[in-house]
Amino acid sequence: MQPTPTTKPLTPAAWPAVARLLTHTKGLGPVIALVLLCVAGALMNPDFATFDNLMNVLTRTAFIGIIAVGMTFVIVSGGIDLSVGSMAALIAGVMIVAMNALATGANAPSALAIVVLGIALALAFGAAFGIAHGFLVTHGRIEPFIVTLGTLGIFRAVLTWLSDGGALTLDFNLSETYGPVYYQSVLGVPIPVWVFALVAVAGAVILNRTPFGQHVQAIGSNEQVARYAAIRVDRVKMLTYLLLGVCVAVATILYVPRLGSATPTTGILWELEAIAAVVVGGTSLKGGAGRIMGTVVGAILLSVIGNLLNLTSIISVYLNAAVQGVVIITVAYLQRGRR
Amino acid sequence: MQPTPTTKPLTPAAWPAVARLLTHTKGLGPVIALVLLCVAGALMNPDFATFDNLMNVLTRTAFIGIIAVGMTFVIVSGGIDLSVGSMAALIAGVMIVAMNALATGANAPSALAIVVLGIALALAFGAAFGIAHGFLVTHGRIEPFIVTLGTLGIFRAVLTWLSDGGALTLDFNLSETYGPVYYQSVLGVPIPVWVFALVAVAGAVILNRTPFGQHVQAIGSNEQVARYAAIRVDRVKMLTYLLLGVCVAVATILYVPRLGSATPTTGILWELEAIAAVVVGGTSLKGGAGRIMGTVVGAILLSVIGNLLNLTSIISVYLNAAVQGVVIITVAYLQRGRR
Amino acid sequence: MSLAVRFQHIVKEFGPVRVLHGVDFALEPGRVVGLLGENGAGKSTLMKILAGYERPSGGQLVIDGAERRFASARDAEALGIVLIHQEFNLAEHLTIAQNIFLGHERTRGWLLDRAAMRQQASRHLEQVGLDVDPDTRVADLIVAEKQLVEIAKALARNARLLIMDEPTASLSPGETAKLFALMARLKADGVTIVYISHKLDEMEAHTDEVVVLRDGKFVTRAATKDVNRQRMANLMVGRDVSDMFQPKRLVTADAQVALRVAGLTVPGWVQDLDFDVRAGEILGFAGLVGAGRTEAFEGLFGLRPKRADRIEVAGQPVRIRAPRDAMLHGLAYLSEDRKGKGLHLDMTLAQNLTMMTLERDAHPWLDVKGGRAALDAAIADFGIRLRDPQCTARALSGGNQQKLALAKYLRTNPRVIVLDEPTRGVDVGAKRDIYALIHRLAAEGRAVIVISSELIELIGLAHRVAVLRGGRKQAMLGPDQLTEETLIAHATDTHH
Amino acid sequence: AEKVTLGVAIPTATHGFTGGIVWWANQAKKELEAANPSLKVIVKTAASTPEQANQVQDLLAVNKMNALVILPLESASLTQPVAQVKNKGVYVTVVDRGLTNPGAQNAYVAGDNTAFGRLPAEYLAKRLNGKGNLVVLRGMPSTIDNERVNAFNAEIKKHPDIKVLDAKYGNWNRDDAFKVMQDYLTRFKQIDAVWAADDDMAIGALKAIEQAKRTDIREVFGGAGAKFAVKKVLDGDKLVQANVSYSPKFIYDAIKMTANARLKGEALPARTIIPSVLITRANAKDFYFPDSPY
Ligand SMILES: Nc1ncnc2c1ncn2[C@@H]1O[C@H](COP(=O)(O)OP(=O)(O)OP(=O)(O)O)[C@@H](O)[C@H]1O
Ligand SMILES: Nc1ncnc2c1ncn2[C@@H]1O[C@H](COP(=O)(O)OP(=O)(O)OP(=O)(O)O)[C@@H](O)[C@H]1O
Ligand SMILES: [Mg+2]
Ligand SMILES: [Mg+2]
Repeated sequence: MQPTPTTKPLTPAAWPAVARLLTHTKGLGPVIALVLLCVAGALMNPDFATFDNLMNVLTRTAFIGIIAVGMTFVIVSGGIDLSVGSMAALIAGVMIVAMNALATGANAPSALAIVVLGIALALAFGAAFGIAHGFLVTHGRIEPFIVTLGTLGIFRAVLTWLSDGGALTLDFNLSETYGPVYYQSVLGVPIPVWVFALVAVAGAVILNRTPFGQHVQAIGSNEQVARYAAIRVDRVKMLTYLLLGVCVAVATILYVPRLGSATPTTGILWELEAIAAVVVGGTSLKGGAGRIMGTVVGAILLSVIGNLLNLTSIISVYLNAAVQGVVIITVAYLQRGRR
Repeated sequence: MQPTPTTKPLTPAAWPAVARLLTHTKGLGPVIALVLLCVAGALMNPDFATFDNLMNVLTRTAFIGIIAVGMTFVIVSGGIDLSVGSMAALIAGVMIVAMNALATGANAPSALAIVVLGIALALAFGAAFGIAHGFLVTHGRIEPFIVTLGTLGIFRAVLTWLSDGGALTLDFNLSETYGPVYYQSVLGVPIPVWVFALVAVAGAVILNRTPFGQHVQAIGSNEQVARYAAIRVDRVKMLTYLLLGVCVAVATILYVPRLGSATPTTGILWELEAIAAVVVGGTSLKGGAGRIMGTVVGAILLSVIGNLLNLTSIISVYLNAAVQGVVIITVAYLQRGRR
Repeated sequence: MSLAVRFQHIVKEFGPVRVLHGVDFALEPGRVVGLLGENGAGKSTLMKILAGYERPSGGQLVIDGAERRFASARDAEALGIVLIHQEFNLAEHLTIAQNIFLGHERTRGWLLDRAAMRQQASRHLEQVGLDVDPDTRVADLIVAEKQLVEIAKALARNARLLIMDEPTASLSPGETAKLFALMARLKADGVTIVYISHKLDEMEAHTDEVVVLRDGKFVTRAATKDVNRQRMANLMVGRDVSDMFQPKRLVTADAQVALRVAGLTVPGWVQDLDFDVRAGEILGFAGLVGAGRTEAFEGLFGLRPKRADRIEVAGQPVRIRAPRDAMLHGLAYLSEDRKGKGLHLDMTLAQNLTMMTLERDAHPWLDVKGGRAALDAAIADFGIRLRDPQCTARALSGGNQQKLALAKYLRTNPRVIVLDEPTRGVDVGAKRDIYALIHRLAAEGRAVIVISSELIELIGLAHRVAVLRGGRKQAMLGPDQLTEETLIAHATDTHH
Repeated sequence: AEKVTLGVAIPTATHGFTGGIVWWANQAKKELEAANPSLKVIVKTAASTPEQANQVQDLLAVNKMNALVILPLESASLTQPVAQVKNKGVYVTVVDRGLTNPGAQNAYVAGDNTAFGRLPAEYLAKRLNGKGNLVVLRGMPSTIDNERVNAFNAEIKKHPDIKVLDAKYGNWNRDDAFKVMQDYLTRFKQIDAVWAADDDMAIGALKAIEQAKRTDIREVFGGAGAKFAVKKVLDGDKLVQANVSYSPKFIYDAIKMTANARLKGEALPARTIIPSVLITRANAKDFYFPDSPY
């Protein structure tokens, strides 16, 4: 009854190994750039290569990195999200307002309970914003660029309004309880780095090892073919935005204990950084294929550039942005062979 | 690949006429939105509907509008340019520095000659930057998003460095000579509006009535097909970036006499405004087809929103950006039938 | 004014893969030469070299006695060599007129002479028998119309040597007849024509001689009058191909009705279509291009808006709102447009093959090994010919893509399978394999629906054939009524 | 003496005022390093709060600074990161925007944001004889902007006949100020004075007024004492007759004070407020620095 044939496979023994090797070298552009940069860094300033500095860099990469992992899904499926920075800011604002409100009640819950509630709230908001994007893109049939350009303004405006144009600051006691989420280390490695690693591995597994991930790639590659192959295109797209929303929430959960506040400038231009990390990592903006590990390397690469510029003072401070621009273009040039 | 249309009239005689009518109404989304907005504006504040206010709005639209016309070509051809804002700022800076330098020499040329030289210099720089982008995109085979993200940083950094982080200000005498380019009216209509109209008409003619325009559309629609049709794809792409560079220069030439200065914040986020104007005007970011007149309407629409928000105080100032976001999404929704 | 062409030891390699192994033969001027070969034999590649779209890796192209190296198609066109591509080569956003003149725009001064282009485009459209406004966007055309636009585009180039790469694969008999009339006129004007097709009856009727390629090598040439269809098929495949169709198995009267559709309406396309198909039965759908067969099934599967009074699968009423509902009910629909709708050309073969069954086979992670094994099995079972199993679907020749698409849809183990033009662009050997497969599917107790424009195919395969015209069912013909004449009569409404 | 590595963390130059900050910081670095071989000054500019937090971290981890002068982009957000480095023994001088937890800083040097808002209000009230229509251009949504505007409003409230017609954001930006002012001019037929809350915005407002050829406006009050604005006051401009000092030079003072104190191993006073002063034609020349970019 099973129509799928089960004849013996033609096993030309050699090809999988060679092919696998090729697949792996393709992605090496950004890795090579990163290694070169690190070597240069270590030569310019021996302190660059210390474990502490490494951890500092990884910790600060965590925010953008986590968002970029979610962004990879959206971009691979053929979408884009410009709103992540303001979304993060608004989630941070909402979290702080809610947690402060809980803490001031007459019989307020314990600080720990409040922090847990705040985290849950952040995740819920991230998911809700993601679903809203997905809904407008799929059912509203509006270009993702426009939808998220619109919500970029909306999220930030609502935050500005919430904060009356100033800063929202987390209650001091809560800060004490919540702080360790950012500042604590486990086995010598800061918690944000663990979370980042976890999100990256989960992202890679989801993209490459689950049906959902394949469907995301299929939709980005050719939406029509995916539709005919009985893939629930709208649902999958919705899920990519949801996933990104959750990633933004996770990044925000790590961000709030670091700075303990949200202002109308929080998260400005994070979208460009996240998208740059994805694209520098070798994912095409046209969608269809992408590599989470590339994105991770891309995000780290961008951080390392900033770190190196901080560690050295060879160049006029005014020109920092120029150096970053040159490096981004160069890395992209190095891996242009692909496609 | 374009999805096959879902419905199609069956009567052979009737459908071409209907189709043509539809093609014409399709573009009306933004126009209708603009008309509605203007009616609402006039009701809310009678000053809105005055000739002077209209001219103010059109004049300030001119910068973004002119850039957006150039951007339409790049987007239709399947590219993008994120650097236009910093490019404008840098061109303004270079112009001011050069003109001031010329004016201080021992036997300095007449102010008029200096202004003319400055304008020529701006055009030369715009063209050069455009060519650089085109070269990196075509010969470097780097994604336009990345190329222009890189140059965005580079241009702005160089300007900041030129101006020591402060403002570059045009010599007072030159300002006097140059000022009229922005402030003068011809037949009651300010010069920038004339220039904007000219650029828009020229853009529309080039896009729709010349072989070059056809080639731009063909490349955006299907690059392979264009190559097969022996179109010099690289050359055409290069020209779209060149054209955009020149448009940025023209916008800058109108901008400098307005305030007579360039600062590191000049032109920030113009890229998003210009792209939004293009997309709100009905051009898809995927390339292939676009309408210059749509872009013009889109640019005006975005300005009118800002103008209306300034003329009224119904909404908390904090929420201005939210109103803009909602309008952008709504307009996109109104014309989503196309795609 | 005709061109004489000689291929001298033409070699072509794509990366490490050699697809042409030194092809030698000559095209004599003023004749219609049929180019035959299995899928992947290298016909399209050789012709792309001749028309300047690809550069040979070795060997010479001698045209009118002089060796030529074309830098681009423009150079070849300058000599009057024009290729009608097998794959559509049209910019979807542009209009018909814009596409016809793409790269050759007529201008008046700096500006386009749109009136002249529109007018000339109309004339060429008329020549190919396409009655559509030249300002229509190509995206709004159906497959057959696009094919006609491709031909009109070639006509606008004033060819002296015209290469047609499977132009009739998506045309209906009427349009095909017009095309052959056009070919005859061109030949009379002295144009040399190279004609590629897998429809051997066309080869027999409309070529002066045939050239056979096999595995990237020249095999033989012969005057058409000296070879019949059978012989052509054998030359192509290199072995004896006979009995294309197996005897039909009887469908017992008590076999379950696998799918019953009542009152299916697809707005703008199909009205009130009723039919049913039993387990083990092969039901054909005939009709002219535009009859609405494709649309009927796209509607049924939830790919476009539709209404239906009743849909039953194995006796149970079901609702189908999306393709996934159909899949879960054991229905599968393989589109006629395999590049635009059937396969992800930029994904690997294994990814394509397993795309529809990922969720079923995941546990919970993807079964990558299983996917590779499935690919190996499908390669063997469906006779997919390829050089590198790691390649993307784009690198397969058309016929092999079709086999891969079939394998992909069959992995869902459907109860009812709908095949829309399953042998379009497929060589005889592969066609025979596909027919055998269809028989096997029916023998396994599945219901098979075949939509086809090749009447022979329907007559050879189907137990019953439904004929559609203008979106309505015109007739349901039983085994004893299946002749080409009756089918055509019902399809064109000349049956009385 | 002990080697001093002094980190300076300031905002990127994005408008006139921050441009001045960067210039004055580099000025201080040049002068101090020339005078003291055992002193190293490292200037870092940041465009965003997290970036500045990163820089503070890097200055400690890698550059091994033992003193920090910081102009925080945001008070609340940088409190934690600065507290972290202070806990590791770095001497911290905070400039302009105080941290939310004063325990995180050793010394505080600042301009007076309240006076920045109050002085123009007092001046304008007097200039209009307690009666008239005002429009306000605010900066960007931020705590500083709120402080200034609140101080301004509090003072204006004392004059019931002065009406603030509207207050919209000009984002400390000439272009935005130009547009907002244009629209104010369209909307309000009688405007007596403009408080532009920053000299950059004042330029935009002035150009818009000039273009509209309006004569009802008697004063455009900017703020922060940019050199061109002080020049106008000096030259007796018709519309710009006063300003309020809020010089970016305080970063220069803070760096010098901190460096000299650390070289001697001394501490700074906990709070140094550099008062904001009303600048009029009489005292303008004391606030005019033609070499500074601001
Ligand atoms: N761009 C390419 N890259 C790699 N391989 C290619 C490419 N184009 C064609 N091939 C391979 O070259 C061989 C010949 O292909 P070609 O398209 O010429 O076959 P064909 O004879 O036209 O077949 P069909 O009858 O299916 O059209 C095939 O094996 C195909 O996979
Ligand atoms: N009145 C008409 N004017 C122009 N074109 C028409 C008209 N009627 C039908 N057609 C064309 O014929 C096309 C139908 O072909 P389609 O392939 O979609 O149907 P089909 O019945 O499945 O035929 P096939 O499968 O044989 O191609 C229509 O899309 C349409 O463009
Ligand atoms: Mg072929
Ligand atoms: Mg069909």
